[in-house]
Amino acid sequence: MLNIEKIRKDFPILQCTMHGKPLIYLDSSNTSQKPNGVIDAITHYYKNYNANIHRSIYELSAKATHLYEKTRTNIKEFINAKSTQEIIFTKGTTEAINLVASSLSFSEGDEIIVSTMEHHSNLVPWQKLGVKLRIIPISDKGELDLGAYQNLFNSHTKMVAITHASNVLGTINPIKEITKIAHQHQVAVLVDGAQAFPHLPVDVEDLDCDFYAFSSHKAYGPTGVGVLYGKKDLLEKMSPYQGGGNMIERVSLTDFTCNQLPYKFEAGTPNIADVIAFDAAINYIKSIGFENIMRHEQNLLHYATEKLNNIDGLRIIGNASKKLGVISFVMKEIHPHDIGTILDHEGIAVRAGHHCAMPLMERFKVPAMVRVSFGIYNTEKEIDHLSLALKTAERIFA
Amino acid sequence: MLNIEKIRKDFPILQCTMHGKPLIYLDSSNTSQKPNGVIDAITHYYKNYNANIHRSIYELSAKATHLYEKTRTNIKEFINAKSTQEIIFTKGTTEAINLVASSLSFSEGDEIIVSTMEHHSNLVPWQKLGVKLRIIPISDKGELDLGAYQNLFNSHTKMVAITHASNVLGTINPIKEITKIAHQHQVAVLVDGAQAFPHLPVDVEDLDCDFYAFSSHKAYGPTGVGVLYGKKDLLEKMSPYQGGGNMIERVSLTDFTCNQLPYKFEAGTPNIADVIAFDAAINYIKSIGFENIMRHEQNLLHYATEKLNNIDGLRIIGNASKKLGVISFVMKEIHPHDIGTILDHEGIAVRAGHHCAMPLMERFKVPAMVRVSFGIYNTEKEIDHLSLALKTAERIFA
Amino acid sequence: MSDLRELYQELIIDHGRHPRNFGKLNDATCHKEGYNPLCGDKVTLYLLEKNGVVEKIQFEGSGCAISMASASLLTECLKGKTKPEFEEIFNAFHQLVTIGNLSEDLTLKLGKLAALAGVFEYPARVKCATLAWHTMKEAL
Amino acid sequence: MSDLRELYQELIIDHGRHPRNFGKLNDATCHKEGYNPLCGDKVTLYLLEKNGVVEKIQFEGSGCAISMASASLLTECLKGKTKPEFEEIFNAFHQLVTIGNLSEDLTLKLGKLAALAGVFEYPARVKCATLAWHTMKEAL
Ligand SMILES: Cc1ncc(COP(=O)(O)O)c(C=O)c1O
Ligand SMILES: Cc1ncc(COP(=O)(O)O)c(C=O)c1O
Repeated sequence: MLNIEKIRKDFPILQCTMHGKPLIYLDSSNTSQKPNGVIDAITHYYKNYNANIHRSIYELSAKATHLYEKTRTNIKEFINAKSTQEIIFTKGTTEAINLVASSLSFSEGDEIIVSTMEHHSNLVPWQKLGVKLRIIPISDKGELDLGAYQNLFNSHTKMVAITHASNVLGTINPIKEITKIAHQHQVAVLVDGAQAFPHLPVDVEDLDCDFYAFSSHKAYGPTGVGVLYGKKDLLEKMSPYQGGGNMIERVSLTDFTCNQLPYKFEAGTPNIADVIAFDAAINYIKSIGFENIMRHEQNLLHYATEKLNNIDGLRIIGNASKKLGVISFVMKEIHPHDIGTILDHEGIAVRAGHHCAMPLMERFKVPAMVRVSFGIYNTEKEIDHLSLALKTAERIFA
Repeated sequence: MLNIEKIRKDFPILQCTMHGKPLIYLDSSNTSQKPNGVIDAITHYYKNYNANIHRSIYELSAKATHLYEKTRTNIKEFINAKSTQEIIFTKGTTEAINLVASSLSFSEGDEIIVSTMEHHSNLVPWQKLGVKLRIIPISDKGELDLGAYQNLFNSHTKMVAITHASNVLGTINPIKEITKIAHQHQVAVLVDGAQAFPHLPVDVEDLDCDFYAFSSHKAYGPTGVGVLYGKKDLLEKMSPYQGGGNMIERVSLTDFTCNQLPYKFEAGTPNIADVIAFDAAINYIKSIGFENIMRHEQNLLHYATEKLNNIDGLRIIGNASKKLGVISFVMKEIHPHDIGTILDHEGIAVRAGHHCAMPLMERFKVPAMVRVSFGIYNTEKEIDHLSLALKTAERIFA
Repeated sequence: MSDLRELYQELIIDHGRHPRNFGKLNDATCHKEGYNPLCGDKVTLYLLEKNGVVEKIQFEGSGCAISMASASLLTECLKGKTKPEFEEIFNAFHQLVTIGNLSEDLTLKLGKLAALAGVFEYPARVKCATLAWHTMKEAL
Repeated sequence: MSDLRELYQELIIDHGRHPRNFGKLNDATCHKEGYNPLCGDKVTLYLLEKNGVVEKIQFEGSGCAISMASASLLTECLKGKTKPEFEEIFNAFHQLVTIGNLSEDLTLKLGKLAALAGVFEYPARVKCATLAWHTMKEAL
């Protein structure tokens, strides 16, 4: 069993207040809070061995380089990649997806399959290419229509780009099945793992996806770091992404050759401190264990779903059978932003808006939603407060 | 006058040792060390108001958003831009240059003028476009040949991309003259300010450059942050860079429209903590003042130049009349890497290698160089140690 | 809850739910759309101007109580006003929600609009409260 | 300076400055180029193999004392050796510079190569010391 009180002590921000009330942070899908170990890793880096990496030969730089690469090794093992050459550091999920969109070669007439529940970060990079998007529809419960999916393939299909879990509906998609079908059509699959990565074990070999993208800041790590996992043979074939230091082998005034993987895709001085601190976040997750994390977050999900369903005029959107600890809802007569502000006033942080998923808002015919989302530090008591505050909102708008 | 002992106390890493000797950090052109104020700003963010920005309406998020935008305002004023819409946050100088290369539209047959002293980050992004590079030659002293520069323009010239200061030679280039000439030909100028920004006042209106790129980590700020300044009318015309959250105005399943500047170029969750902490770095520089910084660093430059010139067989490469506090050199019979290791052993951190400027190595017909570079925290005593250590190297290889 | 009532005064909830002057104005001399991409609030203002005076003003749109109430109160307040008069009110209103502590004089001038004073405590909502106002500024 | 001498032993400085078996081998049965983009060290190995035995071996290249000495010592050591023998020495040498504390047995086997033991303290230089070795591994 998880000792939540002990875990909460690892997160200094949970001692803070908002509008004078103890902070109740229910917005982990937006960005997670950070444990002391992660914050300390950043401080420790800057105070003890800050140096540019891969470039200098002195001790500080060797140490920084070693620890930067150690994060890569840790992630490789954590997601069960075959080689550290398959782990590329980016700024975040968004950049990871853009990297694939710009470095694989697409041409007009190509088609890419996405779903109605994609985050803008897994739509716009493809739209920018001028290719045609084919859309997997979803049910009213918020589940993918796999039958329709199978019929979207044709000779122009170049890629499937699909989220592992929806940041709005919480739905966990059956990635293994999806990749299996795509591979039958010789089509590569990119998985947007921004939401799933922090909350369930990811095994890229088992999923058999070709690319997997995620962000550190949603997984208890610092902002400014993300990862693109890619199968080596695909990465080898891709053209370089950004040009600059570190990604080259040789440069003349007229031309250049590329460094080997993964450096080919890491131009310029990277976000050294935060990559190193991300290692501490991964270790924190490991130390708690996904079994515990999932049990706890599923408990919170069920507890909160029941509580919220008891509120008159509240409608939960997204009722898939497999969900992360994410609940989006609307209330009759109260706009999501007004709910957000009333909760804010009570010290409760939730997200209200389109959640970077406008097409999904349209699908459910709402302008916006309120979303609560859980991390390992949340408690049932916090959900009780949420429920009370929502009743206050009802009263004010009655 | 600068109180260097007091300044040194602001940089905790300067208390460290390397191979058992007190650290002498002479590699600030590679990355600078960080004052406590910057490190504390990161910690303070994560412990008190970590939240995603521009997306949520609760107090933490409003505060994070406010401080993120405050850095933008501070930078706008610091470099004298006209509007915060002209300040775009990137991962670093490298990404800033790549952004321009990929979002301005170039076509085959276009020509871009660069110089022999460019960092790979200001060569490879242009080479990747398949355009033709025209090269400004440099003299043996390491100064641009402005006469030759004027003759490089023709009807195909689309851009001048030039470093404000060389990371190897230290040369400070006459940007005002360069932009004036380019503008007479209706050609835009991108300035790579990675080296200059931390060491001299930059006024983009006075320089009249069209783009100016720099990195936080070389300017006493955290890793993972850079800035692209661009003139608004040019930025407006450019196509978006990466697609994703925050950079959009509206998204449907088939199409999107762009958010206004600067957000159009900032897709995804940015490096919030480090952008906020960069503000502390700018304020640190302001509190010391460029007049003091320049006087101190020029003193160190002259002192070190004299000391090094007294060492037999040592040849300084780069003797421009206007230089930053940067000295590159080679020694007869000792390879730069061996010098680097011997200095490392003495606790002295310098860079040895091609400095991401292979074409410049070729120009001076050396495979590599040793570079020492100064920051506000360096002292003449440290240079004395350097000079002694180089004499040790000579003895070992005698 | 007490100070929540300061933000969500009856007046605001009433105007949010039953916005006045709502609907398209067919004889408008000018209309302008405002949009906040961050939260999806939309407002379209319709004006009938004659000799520099706003003779009629209506709006359409959707959004939170604050943005709807603010648009509704704006239409009530601006009918019969001139551009310079609008600008004076705009400035006072902007100060009310972004800087707070308005002089008694100005508060009086704002009339019912002063009900939106509580927004000042919620900086992220300032955009909601001012959407219609910025749209109006562009329209004139 | 005392322990600097452990890294830069006379032997290394001598081999660095006057590398043995330096120059192109015209009757080579195979040659292979190694390059370290980080520091620019280059090595080209030329081999004449007969019946699985390295009969002749020479190299060309440029780089620091450590990479040149290591290449020079490699050529001295591998003449007359077979592929399995090379691999044994490769492993011992790799262990020497990356993990340190080699058994006396292995150290003996390395002979002169043990002079490079000091590299272990300078992890960033391991690539210099092993460049020729990795190149050799690919060549065989
Ligand atoms: C002149 C110059 N340009 C560009 C860069 C690249 O900067 P960054 O690695 O921070 O992207 C550097 C530093 O490495 C530099 O010295
Ligand atoms: C499903 C999904 N994909 C992509 C992203 C983008 O991640 P980031 O903003 O870290 O690039 C997010 C989070 O905002 C997300 O929830």
